[in-house]
Amino acid sequence: MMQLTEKVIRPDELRSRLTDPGAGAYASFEGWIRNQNEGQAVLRLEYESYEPLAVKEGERVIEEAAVKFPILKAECVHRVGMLEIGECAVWVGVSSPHRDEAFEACRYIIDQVKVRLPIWKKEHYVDGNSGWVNCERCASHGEVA
Amino acid sequence: MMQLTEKVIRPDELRSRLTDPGAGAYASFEGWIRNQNEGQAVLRLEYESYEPLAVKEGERVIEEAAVKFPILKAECVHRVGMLEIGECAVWVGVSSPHRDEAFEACRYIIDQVKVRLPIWKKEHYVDGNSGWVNCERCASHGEVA
Amino acid sequence: MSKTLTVRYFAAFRERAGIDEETISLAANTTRDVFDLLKTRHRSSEPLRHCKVAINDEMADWDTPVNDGDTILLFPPVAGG
Amino acid sequence: MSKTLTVRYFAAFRERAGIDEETISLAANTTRDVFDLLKTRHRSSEPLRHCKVAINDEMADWDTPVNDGDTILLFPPVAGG
Repeated sequence: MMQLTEKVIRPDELRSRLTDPGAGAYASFEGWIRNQNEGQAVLRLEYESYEPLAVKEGERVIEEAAVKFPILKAECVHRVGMLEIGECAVWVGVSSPHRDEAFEACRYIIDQVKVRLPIWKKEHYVDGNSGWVNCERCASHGEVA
Repeated sequence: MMQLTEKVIRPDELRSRLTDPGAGAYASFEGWIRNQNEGQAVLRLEYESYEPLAVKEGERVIEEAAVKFPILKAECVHRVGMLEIGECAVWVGVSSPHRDEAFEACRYIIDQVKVRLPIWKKEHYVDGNSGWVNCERCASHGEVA
Repeated sequence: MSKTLTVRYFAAFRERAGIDEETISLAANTTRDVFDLLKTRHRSSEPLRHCKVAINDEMADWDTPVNDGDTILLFPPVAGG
Repeated sequence: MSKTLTVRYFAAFRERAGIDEETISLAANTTRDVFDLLKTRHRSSEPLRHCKVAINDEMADWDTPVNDGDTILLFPPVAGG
């Protein structure tokens, strides 16, 4: 399930949704707000999304992961609104019988979520400026997949 | 830090040890007790370790991960004693600036912990039998690295 | 032939356009035409290949035809996580 | 030349030997010799390449020399996680 929220993400509560008697492995990933980006000191981050399509596209990503990898359960929650340094912006959790597929599916989901969901972030810098963050692949490869 | 414990593993408490204002990524892995292994219905698992060397070797694994990958913090806790289905047997957490190294270091640590630390598990089956679990690589490759 | 379209702007596009949405008449056959015409109108320099588009809440691509009455969502480069 | 060694058994090895540890006199130069001699003594069939060994709480390998008074830890195939 894909979810967007304005509230603090609680990984311990989310994790409990993924339990399954057949699960031998659980992999999770969290994106945290860090105090710098590309050499600039960051004060906080503001996330905006277009929720109907972000949820729809996120559900699609999770379904794709479940087809590609033999997992049991997978979920993703993305925070929106104003976030401070250290806060969790995104959480992905996957449970599966064995660890290979838990790691691979978790990685697949976060990679796709970052480049496909209509979510944007504006960095507010310590120097008072702010700016929308360019997409990950735009900067490095000049192209979005 | 590598730790062995007879108490229930609390991922939420452990996660909080890895926070860092420079951390943009957090990857974690948990091994859960599942209800079957190689076709046999499992009732519970019993873990035994030789703690002094399990801790020493675990610390070494974590240090290796920190040399190989540009991470910020990494920890591992392994449970010992009798565990029921669904319980967490091992937890690994890694924080780092970016996600590549968080995933890779987390994977490295769990892979090494499973094959290098003096820890053994005995499966208790639903049919009343029990048996020591062979090492992961013994079964698949006939050889321990 | 001119079509009446509702166009919604997000994030950097919204700030650049100074509006959340507008209903306009455009001589556009595809989403690409819409993007190009509005790029000029709002003096945006973002390359199309970094952006995404949706029609009536379904993700689309840049060759998708637009029809009279459609709502076009213009997404600047996304950056989740 | 015979050496007095304390040998500690773990997990499957402990169950097979029926004891936690024993102090014995063995004509052994390396950990491999210790393993081979005790394998016969305790009728174990576990191949050496699946097992691990430590001397005085330090991981060792199967060519490490053993000295009089050493404590040898014999580890059957490990399976953490």
